[in-house]
Amino acid sequence: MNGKAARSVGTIFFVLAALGVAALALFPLLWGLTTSLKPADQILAYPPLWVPNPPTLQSFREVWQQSNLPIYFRNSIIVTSASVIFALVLSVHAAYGLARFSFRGKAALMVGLLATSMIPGVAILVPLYNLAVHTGLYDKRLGMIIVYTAWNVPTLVWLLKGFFESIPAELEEAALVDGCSRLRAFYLIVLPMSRPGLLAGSIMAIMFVWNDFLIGFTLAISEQRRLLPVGLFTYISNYGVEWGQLMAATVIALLPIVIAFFLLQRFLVQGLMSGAVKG
Amino acid sequence: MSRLIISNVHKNFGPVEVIRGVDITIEDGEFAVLVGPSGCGKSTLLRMIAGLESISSGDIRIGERRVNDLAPKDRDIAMVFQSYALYPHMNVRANMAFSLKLKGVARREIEQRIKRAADVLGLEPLLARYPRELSGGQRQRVAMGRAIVRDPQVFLFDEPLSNLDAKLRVAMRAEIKMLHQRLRTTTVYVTHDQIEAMTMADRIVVMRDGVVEQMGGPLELYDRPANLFVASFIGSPSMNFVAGRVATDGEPRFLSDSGLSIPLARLPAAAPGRKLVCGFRPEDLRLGEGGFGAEVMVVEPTGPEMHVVVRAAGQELTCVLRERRNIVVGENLPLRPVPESIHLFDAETGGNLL
Amino acid sequence: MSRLIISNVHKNFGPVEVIRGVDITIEDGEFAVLVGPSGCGKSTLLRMIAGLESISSGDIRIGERRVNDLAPKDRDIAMVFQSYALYPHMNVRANMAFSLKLKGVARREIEQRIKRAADVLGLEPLLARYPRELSGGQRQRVAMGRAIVRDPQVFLFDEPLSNLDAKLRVAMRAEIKMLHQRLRTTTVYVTHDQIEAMTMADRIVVMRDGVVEQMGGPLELYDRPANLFVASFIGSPSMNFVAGRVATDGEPRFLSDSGLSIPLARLPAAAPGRKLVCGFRPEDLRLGEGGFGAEVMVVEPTGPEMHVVVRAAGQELTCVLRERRNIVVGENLPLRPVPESIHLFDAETGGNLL
Amino acid sequence: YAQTTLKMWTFLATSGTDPRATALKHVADGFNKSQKEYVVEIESIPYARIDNNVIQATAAGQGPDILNVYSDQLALHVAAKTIVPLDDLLAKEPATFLNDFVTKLDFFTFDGKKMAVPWETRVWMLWYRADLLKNAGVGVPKTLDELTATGAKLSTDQIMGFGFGASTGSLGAGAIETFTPLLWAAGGDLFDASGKTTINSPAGVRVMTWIRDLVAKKAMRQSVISMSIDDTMSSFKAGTTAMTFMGSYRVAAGRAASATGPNLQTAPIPGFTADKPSPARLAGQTLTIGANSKNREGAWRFIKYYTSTESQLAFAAAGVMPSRISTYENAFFTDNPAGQEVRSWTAYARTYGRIGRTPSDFNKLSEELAKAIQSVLAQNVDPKQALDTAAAAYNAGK
Amino acid sequence: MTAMSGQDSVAAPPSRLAAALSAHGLAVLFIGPAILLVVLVSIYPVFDAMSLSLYATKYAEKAGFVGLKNYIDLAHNPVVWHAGVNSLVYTIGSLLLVLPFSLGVALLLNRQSKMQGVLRTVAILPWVVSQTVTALLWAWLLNADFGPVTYGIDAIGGVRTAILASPTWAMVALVGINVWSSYPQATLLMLAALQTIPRDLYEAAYIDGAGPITSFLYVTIPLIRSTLLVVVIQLTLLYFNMVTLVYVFTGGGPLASTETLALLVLKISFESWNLGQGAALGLIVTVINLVFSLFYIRTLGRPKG
Ligand SMILES: Nc1ncnc2c1ncn2[C@@H]1O[C@H](COP(=O)(O)OP(=O)(O)OP(=O)(O)O)[C@@H](O)[C@H]1O
Ligand SMILES: Nc1ncnc2c1ncn2[C@@H]1O[C@H](COP(=O)(O)OP(=O)(O)OP(=O)(O)O)[C@@H](O)[C@H]1O
Ligand SMILES: [Mg+2]
Ligand SMILES: [Mg+2]
Repeated sequence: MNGKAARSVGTIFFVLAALGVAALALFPLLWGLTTSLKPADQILAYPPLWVPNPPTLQSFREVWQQSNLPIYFRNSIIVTSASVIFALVLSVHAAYGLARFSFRGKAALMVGLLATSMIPGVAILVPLYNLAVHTGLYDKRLGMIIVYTAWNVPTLVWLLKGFFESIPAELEEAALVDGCSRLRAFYLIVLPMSRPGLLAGSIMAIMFVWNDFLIGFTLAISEQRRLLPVGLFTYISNYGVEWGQLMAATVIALLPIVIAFFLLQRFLVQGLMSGAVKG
Repeated sequence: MSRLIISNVHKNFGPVEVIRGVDITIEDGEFAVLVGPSGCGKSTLLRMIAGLESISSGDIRIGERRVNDLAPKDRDIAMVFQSYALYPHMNVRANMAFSLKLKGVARREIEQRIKRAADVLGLEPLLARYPRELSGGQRQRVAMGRAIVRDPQVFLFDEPLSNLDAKLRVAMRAEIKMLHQRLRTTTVYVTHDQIEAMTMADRIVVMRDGVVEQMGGPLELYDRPANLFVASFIGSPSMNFVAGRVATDGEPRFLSDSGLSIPLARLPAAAPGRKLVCGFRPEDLRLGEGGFGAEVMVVEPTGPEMHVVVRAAGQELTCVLRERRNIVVGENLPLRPVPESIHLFDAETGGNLL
Repeated sequence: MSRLIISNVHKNFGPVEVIRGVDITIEDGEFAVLVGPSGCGKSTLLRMIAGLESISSGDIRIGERRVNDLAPKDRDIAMVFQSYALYPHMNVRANMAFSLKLKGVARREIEQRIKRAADVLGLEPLLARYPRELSGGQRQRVAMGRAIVRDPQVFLFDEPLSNLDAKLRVAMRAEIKMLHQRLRTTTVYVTHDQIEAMTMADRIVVMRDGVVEQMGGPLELYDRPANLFVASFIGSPSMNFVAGRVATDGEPRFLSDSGLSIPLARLPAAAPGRKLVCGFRPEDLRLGEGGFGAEVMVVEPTGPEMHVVVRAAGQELTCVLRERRNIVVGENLPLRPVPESIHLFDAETGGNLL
Repeated sequence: YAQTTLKMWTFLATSGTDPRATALKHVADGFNKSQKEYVVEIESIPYARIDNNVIQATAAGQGPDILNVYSDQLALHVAAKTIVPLDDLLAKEPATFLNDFVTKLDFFTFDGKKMAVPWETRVWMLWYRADLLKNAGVGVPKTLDELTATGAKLSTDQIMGFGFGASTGSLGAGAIETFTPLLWAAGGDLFDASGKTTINSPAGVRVMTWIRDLVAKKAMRQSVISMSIDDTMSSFKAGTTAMTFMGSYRVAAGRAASATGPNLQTAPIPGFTADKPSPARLAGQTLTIGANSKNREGAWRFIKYYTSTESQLAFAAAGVMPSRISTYENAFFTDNPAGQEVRSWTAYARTYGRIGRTPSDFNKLSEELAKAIQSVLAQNVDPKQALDTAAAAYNAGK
Repeated sequence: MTAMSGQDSVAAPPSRLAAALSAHGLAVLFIGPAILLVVLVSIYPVFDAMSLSLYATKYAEKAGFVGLKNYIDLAHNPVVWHAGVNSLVYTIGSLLLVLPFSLGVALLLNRQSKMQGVLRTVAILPWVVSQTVTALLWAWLLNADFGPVTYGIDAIGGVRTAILASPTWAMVALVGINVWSSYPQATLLMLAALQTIPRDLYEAAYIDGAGPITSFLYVTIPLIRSTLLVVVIQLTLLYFNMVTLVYVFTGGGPLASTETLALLVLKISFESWNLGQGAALGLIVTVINLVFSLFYIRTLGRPKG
């Protein structure tokens, strides 16, 4: 097979694989989406209706206008952004410290850090709850922010450390010679070059907080402090699941993340490090 | 005042000692060229001066300050890295502007300095490009530009022109010299290019295996190498060496072990009986009678000259001829080293005896 | 058979055309050297031959095969990258063994070949090191080693010796030549080193801005440059150029606009009245009467020779003197270009008229 | 002047489209307007999580004043000490209040102490699709055998004649809620006096055998073992389940937002004989006072307001079965068809109503029972053996 | 290139104390706050859980020290062992599917293409859906009675499937939806790691005769190794500790075939209200996690380059 043929076979394979992945990823979500657009009596129709007839925004109106979803939404945005920013700030520095300095006990520290995230969340809900109550952080956004921050730090540190290590030290050295302090060299050179890692790490942290149920549920009780995933339970009621509203709420919860990701993913560029050093 | 004093500096990488006691003083405003075989520790020394590599023992002073523990940024040094180390996320302009921005130099001033440097380096059309979109030589010029936009206390250049074509290199050499004449900044310059070393240096430092073998003016090194190593290292093609002894009959003549007889201009003091090495440069091996016959092995015309490898009494010698003569392989040439240019070295210590 | 035929090849990077119609045929077993100013497209051309860069238009053939669409691995090419591109996660030995392993060469055979290459390159003590623990020159040697352990159809070398010291470079040059003599592998070799180009090449290809300016044997290029550009690019220091016209009185003489009168050996056919450029190499500008007087501006001794920049009739000229004469700046020297070595170029087209 | 805040925790939302939310809001607002001493604040906590939250919060001294507890979970709260007896407060109430409940207050008595007051009644009934039954030309089954036969007749490729949730999801509620009335009908009970379970009694085996035969006779599919009670609800709404046992409280939701709509009809759960239906399993949401409450008086006032006729009517309009007998005298229950239906449920409840004791580890029994049903349906385990296993697992450590 | 490593400053003579201090000072300044927060927030509850595991508990309160009784009871409980096996099947099965799949998708998304932005966003979508919704949605889709997928299979193939009613298939489905919902996480991290590989290394590999597969094995894999390590550890922890998805999707059934250890922790703690035993089981899961992680660090974590 010659190269051109190979390349076009490659392209066909790529397109097919891409379509396959897209179909797999989308299929259940499309079902959710059509559900959210269906009039109430078509939602559970059998045989299943794949296209709402006619589509209606009724469910969206119900969850956005008649429920507390906007409050949950706001809380989730606040808690997610604050805790992700804090976690990033902390772990970026810690990861850099661990990547560039060597000291005794570093390996143990790394494992220890990781070990804190090994205990199943359900096993420490009660201690966490008590801790929050005793510190007066119960039912406060700050309490949730702190815990989410702390829970995100270990994996972020591990992840970012790897990315920092892959950046040639010479680039940092060049910055030092150019008049940067260690700190500035880190901020101006290392961080911008770790963009893919930072981005992946942030998205990971965002997803974790945005979708987590356990902490949001354990550390807050009032509706004014409730986060989206907990709020979604409103639609899984004692009277059965409110599919239309649940799906509408889910779609609403999806949107900011999807938009943010779509805008940010262009920073995942290839060959970021190309041309930097010889050798 | 930015005299650079390196005293008894050592450097270990784990168990390997790569700098083994270096003592150099480079005067304020001096242009010192550092040469030595690949892997001898030149870059490491530069990096220690810049503060990028810790000093295992010894002291480095810039001006009156001991800088061992000073952060690189406080040393006010500009450096061209052997590996360029360009910031891949910045375009050429930003790469060059970076240090100036950090210093808080005014915008207009930055623009001007970049323009001037880009001009000199032929980088104007490339200012908006990113390093990955440049050719090797262009990258090297950016690395150069990043240093020369600055006005530091010390310039460190680590093979800054190695990837440029000869013409550009000649031009750059002139530019660097002019820059140095203008700023009179203490400079340490690593190069493998003999002509660069000879023409640019106020003083050349020859290193081998982490120690300094000789320091001195270019011609001093060329004409009076302190030892076999320097003699063989400076000058290209290398000096020819023949092992043997001086004639015992009192006549100023060198008799090689292989049987060559080479007339000398004079006899060294403690020579008779000792095992010696006689050295003469390829361009000092002239066509002409009175010497020895040699069979031509290889002829390499370089344009202005010809490098001819010959074999005389089983020994390979190189001579550089400027004459465009038709020399064919296998031919027998009468050759004679210029007696005044012959060096004699102690075979054991390598020391120059003349 | 591995003749390399490049026909009418173009390459665009976005809107920029960097290779603009290159036609070269390199015969089976030929050693071709590619030279040209920094950024002229040498690396790009090599990368297209290797299959690393797509070909915007045109054809490349290796042997009888059109390889445009062939994957690099199927072209059986060994290449030394200008940027080395060493595998950071493999030590020196593994870096060199990689291609052989992929080919399924027997373990013992691999060991042997690595040993041989390491020997040649002086890398034996470093075989267990990782690239980041090597000096610049050592890395370059590893890059070289990775290529020469193989036995490919075509060798591509992109400035493989640029970071080595002069002595090692001479040795490596000889090794590469020997390798080539042994294997007779078609080779394309990029270098900025004039002596490398002159001494290694069967044929030199001079490129500028993505086009080939001249192809030919080393001395052919040196002695009969096709145009002003080649004349100025080949040879270092560069050829001297003086603008003017030939004398109208029929005497073979060149009269520069600035007022110099330069005797010629003969008159070109279509010369009279035309604007011309007269060129002579620095080593062809000899001390001696019958020419013109010139004031010495700069004297640069390089060891074997002296580069002297003089000014004659307001024009800067360089001459290379082999004599160790004491020349001082400001002195007036009588200079005379060797008439037989003078080139005349059309001032407009740049073409060589002689 | 300072008002005292009363915290109430309930599973009901205070916003959204659920009519009960509107009713709750109406009640709370009404209370806050009716007097000046107290302001009630409502936290609604998702249904599946409220009990855990209360237990945890109470242990940390954070519990609410007023607490909505589902009657099946009362024992749990008593054991976890999240609620305190109401006897002192009830003692001050007249008999007309104390005897006015469809489900007698005795049912909310633990260790002789009255722990809660119901504000709602629910009863389990047979749900059926009137249209399907009509098409098949069959009537509403009066015995369990009839139910099996009807189910088999209604079963098609798409439709399951009878179904119930037999998975362990939703705390295994589907299984235990279906099993209990039948067990009673067969003369058995869930527990003996010592608190050990007796589901493996002959009565239990009879019920389990009946369940097994549902599948054997093609009235039900084996796949029910993967369905929770909510799945059964969805399935009924989708029209793929023709009959099930389901609580009265879900009827409104079952009719709304569903393809089935008004074809959802209810009837008493058949018994083994035609003369009487199975006992009606009663349960309901109750109100009680949290262990950490510092405002028992205020809390009690709100509970009374919440169970007043006016409040009950507000809930009744939202499809809730009121807990107080006197409420049913209102015209709504005689003139309005919706009210009449609710009243008909009360009749079944009052005649055949029975409340099962639900000990604090009731969840565990539900789960073991669900597993037993699964093993019978999926692995052909003998009903007796399956129930023995479940009983042994539950009784271990008692 | 290993300039500035603190190693040198550790061995530094006193004269260089200042430099050593400042290097270490910076290290402490960088690493300290993160460690402090983690210790404050994560370590305390872990110790609390440890102490809890040594007590009998009555609902949310301790009811007396019992030593290792909770652990012993767990060890004698066949349900726990069964759940342990389920956990292993679930975790390892998911890992075996997710790793190659997510890496494949990452490679797909690393290709230059105009649609890349959209494709990446689509590929990441499953991750954005909360576990609760994921489980509900899939349970609906696969429901044997009214699920659209079931209907589709019935309509096309004429067979009525009841995936979740079969112990084996329920586990398969659980692993499947777990893969569906968690592969984007791995993909994203791998994608980011792929971007840091300089292109010229691939070029060198091509020249050395490597095809797509060999260059993947010898260049890509070693160079994204540290990210792979993080991904594998992260996923293992995620799967071993996964509660919500399992709880909502199958509730552990049918016949306890999908009841994992973490789910059991939840059930013991909050359904049976035996917090002490729940904490003990939680710590056992932690130890298993630790063992797995150390194993990974051993095998993957020592990069040679
Ligand atoms: N990705 C790119 N985008 C735009 N221009 C590029 C890109 N890569 C290379 N170029 C340009 O193409 C031209 C040829 O580059 P090439 O690397 O072939 O030069 P070269 O002859 O090898 O130079 P040198 O001797 O400096 O290595 C240069 O001017 C360079 O700036
Ligand atoms: N991290 C390291 N670990 C061990 N040895 C090292 C390390 N870095 C450098 N070296 C060794 O130190 C010696 C000096 O290296 P250096 O880079 O200073 O050489 P150099 O003189 O600049 O050579 P070149 O001309 O090849 O650039 C070399 O032999 C090199 O192998
Ligand atoms: Mg170096
Ligand atoms: Mg190049």
